[in-house]
Amino acid sequence: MKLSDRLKKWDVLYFFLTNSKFKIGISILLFFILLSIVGPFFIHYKPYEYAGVQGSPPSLEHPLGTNPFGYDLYSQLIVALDGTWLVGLIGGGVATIIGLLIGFFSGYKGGFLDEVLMMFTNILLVIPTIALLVIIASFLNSRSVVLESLIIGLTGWPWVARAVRAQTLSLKSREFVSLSKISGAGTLKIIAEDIAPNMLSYVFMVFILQFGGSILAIVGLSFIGLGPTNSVSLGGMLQDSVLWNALILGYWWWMIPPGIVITFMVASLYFINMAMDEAFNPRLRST
Amino acid sequence: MRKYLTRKIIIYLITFFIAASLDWAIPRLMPGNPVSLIVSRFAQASSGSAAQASVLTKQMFDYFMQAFQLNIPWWEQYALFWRNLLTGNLGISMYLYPEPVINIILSAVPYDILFLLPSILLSFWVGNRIGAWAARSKKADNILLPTFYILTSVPYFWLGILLVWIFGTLLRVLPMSGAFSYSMTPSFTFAFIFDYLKHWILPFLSLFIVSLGGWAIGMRNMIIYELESNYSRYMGSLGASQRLIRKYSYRNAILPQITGLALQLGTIVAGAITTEIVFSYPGIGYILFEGIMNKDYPLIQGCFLFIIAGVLLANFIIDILYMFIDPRVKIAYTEG
Amino acid sequence: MNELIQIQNLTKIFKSGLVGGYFTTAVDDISFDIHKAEIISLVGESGSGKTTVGRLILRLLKPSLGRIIYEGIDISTLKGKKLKEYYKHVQGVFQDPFASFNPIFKVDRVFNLLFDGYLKDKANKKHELIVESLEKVGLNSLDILGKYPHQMSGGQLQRILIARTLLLDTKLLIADELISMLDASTRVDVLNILGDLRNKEKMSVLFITHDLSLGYYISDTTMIMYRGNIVEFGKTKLVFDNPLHPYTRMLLSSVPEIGRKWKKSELEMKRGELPPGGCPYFDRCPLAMDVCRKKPSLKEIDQNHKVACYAAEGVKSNDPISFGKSHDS
Amino acid sequence: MKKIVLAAVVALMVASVAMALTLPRNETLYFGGSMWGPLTNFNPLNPNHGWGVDLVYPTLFMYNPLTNQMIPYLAESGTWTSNTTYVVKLRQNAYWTDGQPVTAYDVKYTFELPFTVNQLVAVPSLKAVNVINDYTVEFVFSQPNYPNFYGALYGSYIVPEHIWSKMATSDIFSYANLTNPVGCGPYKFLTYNPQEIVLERNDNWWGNDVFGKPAPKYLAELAVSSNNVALGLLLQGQLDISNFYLPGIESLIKPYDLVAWNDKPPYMLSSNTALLFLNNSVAPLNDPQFRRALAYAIGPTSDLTQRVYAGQVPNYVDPLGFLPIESWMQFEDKNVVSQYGYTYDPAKAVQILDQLGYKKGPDGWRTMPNGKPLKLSIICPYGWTDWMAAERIVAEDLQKIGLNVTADFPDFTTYWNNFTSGNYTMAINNFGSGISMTPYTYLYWLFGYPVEQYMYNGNFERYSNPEVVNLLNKISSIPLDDVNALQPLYSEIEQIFLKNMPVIPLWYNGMWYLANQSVWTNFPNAKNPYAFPSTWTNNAVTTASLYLYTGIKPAK
Repeated sequence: MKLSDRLKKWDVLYFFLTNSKFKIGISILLFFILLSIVGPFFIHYKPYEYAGVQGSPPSLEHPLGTNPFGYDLYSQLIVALDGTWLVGLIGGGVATIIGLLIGFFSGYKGGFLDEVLMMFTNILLVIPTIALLVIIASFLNSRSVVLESLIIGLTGWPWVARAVRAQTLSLKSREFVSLSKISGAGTLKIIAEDIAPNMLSYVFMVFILQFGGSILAIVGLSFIGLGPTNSVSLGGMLQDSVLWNALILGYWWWMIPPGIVITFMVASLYFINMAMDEAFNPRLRST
Repeated sequence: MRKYLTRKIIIYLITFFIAASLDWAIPRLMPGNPVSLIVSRFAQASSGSAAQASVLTKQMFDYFMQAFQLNIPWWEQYALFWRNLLTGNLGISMYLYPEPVINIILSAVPYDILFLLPSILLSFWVGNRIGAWAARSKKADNILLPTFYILTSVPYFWLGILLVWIFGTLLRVLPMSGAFSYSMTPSFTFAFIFDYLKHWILPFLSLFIVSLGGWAIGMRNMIIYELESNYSRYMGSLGASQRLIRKYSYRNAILPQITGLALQLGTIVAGAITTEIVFSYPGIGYILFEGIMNKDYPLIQGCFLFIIAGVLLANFIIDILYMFIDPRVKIAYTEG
Repeated sequence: MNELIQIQNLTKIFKSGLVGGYFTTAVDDISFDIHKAEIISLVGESGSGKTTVGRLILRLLKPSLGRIIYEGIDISTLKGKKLKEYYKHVQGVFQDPFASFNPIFKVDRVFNLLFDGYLKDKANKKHELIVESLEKVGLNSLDILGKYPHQMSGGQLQRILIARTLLLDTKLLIADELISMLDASTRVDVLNILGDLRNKEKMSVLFITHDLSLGYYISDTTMIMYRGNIVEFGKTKLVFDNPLHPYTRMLLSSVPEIGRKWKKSELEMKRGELPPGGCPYFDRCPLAMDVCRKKPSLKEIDQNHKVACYAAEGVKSNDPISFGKSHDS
Repeated sequence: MKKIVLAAVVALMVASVAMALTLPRNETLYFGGSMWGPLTNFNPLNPNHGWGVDLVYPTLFMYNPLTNQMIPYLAESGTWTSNTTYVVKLRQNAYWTDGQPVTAYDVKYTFELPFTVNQLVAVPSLKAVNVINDYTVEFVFSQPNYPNFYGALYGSYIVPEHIWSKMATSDIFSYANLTNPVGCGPYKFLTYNPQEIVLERNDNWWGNDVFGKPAPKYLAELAVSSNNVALGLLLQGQLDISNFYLPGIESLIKPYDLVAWNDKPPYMLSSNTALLFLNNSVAPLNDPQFRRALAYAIGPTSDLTQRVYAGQVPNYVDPLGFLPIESWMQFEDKNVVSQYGYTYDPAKAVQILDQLGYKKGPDGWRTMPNGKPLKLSIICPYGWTDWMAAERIVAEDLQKIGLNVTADFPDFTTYWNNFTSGNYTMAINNFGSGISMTPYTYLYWLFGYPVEQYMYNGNFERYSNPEVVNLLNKISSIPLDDVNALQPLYSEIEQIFLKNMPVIPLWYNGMWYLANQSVWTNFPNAKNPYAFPSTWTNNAVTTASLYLYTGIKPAK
């Protein structure tokens, strides 16, 4: 038992280490993590501090140039990066936890409770996130990253709940669960070995997807003017650059880097998710 | 079967009822009175003819309280909301006063149908085709899958603006904004249709490219699961050709994809807000954006209601279709 | 007393739905016994409730009404150790071999579970025992152990599951559509294994199938289910030589070739409304009579041959109810 | 799939009743900058009306801010026949497009509509509007409020009585007026769609002989809400005149041969003043000395405009916030300004604060004299990028003198709620400081309204000084051209303003204007200032925009 367990772990680990999608994904992700750890040491300005020159292209002094207001874009990007992790963690985390609880409960208990929870889920699914943000915006003088992430999480869980519920339903009635039952395995053992591992990897993948999704969501909200108002964010940088006609005026260094960072950050998460999918569902592996 | 239908209809009606009630409640949860905004907007607009006494502003305030029926108790407002809703009346826009919200939405709908629907359906169709291809070709899979993942990670509007910049500003081969040339008025002529299509390409592409990836990935995974599934093995053991097995697995894999499509319709409308803003495309997303920017609650409410109804309807249709397409559902509901 | 297990008035009702919820009776008041060293075929089309019967005996579902008596005890009262003891004797092999294995574990796990649960004392001989049982079902342990389920064929997996039951002191095996997912060449092998088990190990088998011909090939007793009811029950030879129930007759006259689907016309020939509380086969029966509006009970016609049909009992009524169109099976 | 698309296209085409029309490029003037959403009404009496009503419904007079002149439009002349009576003679050759003459009855009808219907002409002291004959109308006052009345003369569109009086008064305000509006202006309402409004020249216009014939056969106002799209269209020559605020444009004027008002900084005319509103009802902003300290820290000249507007607007602002136009500047008392004014002088600001006892606490920020912490915040609406940048600079200025000031960016609604209810400490706003015939409008907006719980129209800083209100009332009762009588009153208000600094002027917002010369030329500019360069339909300034359309010429 122990031996096979170890073998199994080793097998998955081995798979990860040799999987090119995983390698690419984790490298990009690590690069961004490293950037947000090391990056602050090279910041010489506050995000909204006048850096002396306006609209200068990337140089040694300003690695990503400055925008026409004279803000150092490297400083903005690095600070925005921290906020972006936060959005992913909180937004993805909250959505995953709520979705997991509701989905698992709904799927496991079934019946009346299932119907009620699923109707609730569907209602939330059709009410756009923007609605909540519009209300909250009208109550507050400013919107923080944390608040926005919470809202994204609180409105993002229906997808997770539906997915987890489906997964629970299918796991619950899976024949290997029945087989474990008639093999005399206890409920705990079944949950620990048959349900949880088959679900955990899935839940973790859902989390990764929600992490990426939250980042994209806040970028989209920023663009329509509903982003965080009291700190610099990647979406906010994009919105500023769009409002200021950055591309037409030739300030490509204002508009391109935040977009690339968002794209590759989210893509790296998807890559890791894809690799995990293959690792935990050996059927997807290439033979 | 009829039981199934009745049940579904009842569930959908309840969902709609609750969602619409929430939609009604949302603007009323806001602090402050929306009418004060419109009054102040009007006061500003007329300030050119010099100052007004605040007495007159109060008259204006009362006028609008009455016009938007905010001067009656909330339960009457709520009852009125439903009565109006059932007669297709969504109230009057504040920002675009005195235009009824339903008219504003209806004037935007054709553009959405003509722009969003082809984008959604084409990306769905092409994405599924490519996904199916990736599922059977290892080589294609290795190139396509990472590409799709990168594509789904691109923010819609960022891609849109890059496209505008490249094709509209630098190369000048395609128009940058609008649903048709400003020199045209909509008409059923060849010149107009051609013009319309030219304007359609960039917004279409920016939406198409980003959503394509998602469908392709979904399809690819579904097919691989299906190909490895029991009945595929069974068919294989019975000597069915690979082509036939693939055909069947495609057919099975498309079902969850269709569910996804229905569920996504609403989010796509919301997602298209950014695309429509980038291209100044006069659809519902654009209207909704204007509503949000100007805090036009009746308009926002109307757009949401439209989206809610649309999503529920799409889901309902899919549910019904399922009943006919997928025997598993039929059995599940006839057998329990 | 050579009854191994007694099924008494077993009923299972599924309910579903919040709004306009409805009930479905999957198993409707059935009773039968399974004897020692007996292979009993439970034949029915999909939706007849046959799988539910199997799952009820395996206690994976709880009956709505009725009892299942094993060694004089109602199994629904079993808990903990007692239940474990029950599973030591009553085992199952499921329809879908691929789904029966937890995909994240190697196939060895199905054996490990048994050694953890039942065979702790034999842990030292674990490997030999596994190899031995695998050989009994015609498998080479070298091809099997240490592999993942997805690396195996359905036939291999299904045999592993049978081998697994051999490690235990299995007295009753519930084999649910055991071979429906196997390719044709493996089928006979697996069926023969079942026969061997009965003969050598004195094991009883409840062989659940939709395929009449398979039932005939292997079983001592045949039981035909239709819409949750047993419509005919008896020694296999009797049932096949002298089918009494019109449904059985219809099945026999159209014994499908392997893998061939029943034609729609055979399955869905509706000839009228199904009366509530009436014979479940009423709407499709060419012999339907007025009296059939009340459900017939299972009656012994010959020795070891029971049927639930007034016509077969010889009850005479007026002319068969005419549905306007003659039935031609 | 294709069939569905095709069917949908067909459905749209069939559904659209609009005729096939293609505007010839060389006869059409495209412009944008005042319409962001689809057109929903063309009702000149509704302040929320679509663009272009001024070209279909002329006013009695036009006002040209460049020359500070009232120009007779529908009127032929207007004279005060007594202190309380103003007589307007109408042009006798003016006709509505349905052939009816424009008469005194139309003027009477328009001016007598109740306020809820027609806010534009509301002149509280107007007693009666009398028709003397078909072409002569008389306005009788108890005591004329000159600025208000002149505003109404050039700001109110005359509507045809014979058509509008058929409606119930209560329906008039919400009337959409989108089907064949009958006007008497140089253009006719032609068509509209969600993207634009199109007007067509009235070739038989009665005013062709008087004002000249407008050059473009069609005027098309585009509804574009994002300025990057507007900029793209302008650079490609698809937009002839832009009244959008286009940031960063200064670098593109020369390479693209665009016309701005000036060909060197400041490129734009000044159009209104953005001010820092200090909430006079909360401590320590209720202290005039404290407010003056803030004025010294910010100053009338700073690098704010350079850093935000990069040369598009002047790099200074008048200490009183008066616009640099003759009608206003003639009343600025240079002596008062030099005696009581302020300069950019942070050292002086520090000195005042030290004197007042706002000492620095342990965290480096100044505290209240009683030792309590002092926290201030500035608000402007989120997403107004240039304002946000300016606000950050102002906050920096104040932080430099040791004040704990944060720059906050609430949503517009929240901003407006807080601003009007007095629930703020400092805020940026410019809504009522636009160009007019007299600085009275600006000063009345700032100080004229009594302080109430909610302030919707002005005095957002909640400054209570009966003396100023009294002075403003006096000013309003003196004819605009009586400079000698007006000047002492203005000097007095200016002195109170500078001594108290209830608000601090920040910068001049521009009259955003750029033109592309590829299809049309001879656009007005500083060297050829024949028209105010605005296509905005704003009652205050654009009635004289007629000259813009008559002055431009086809490029070839």
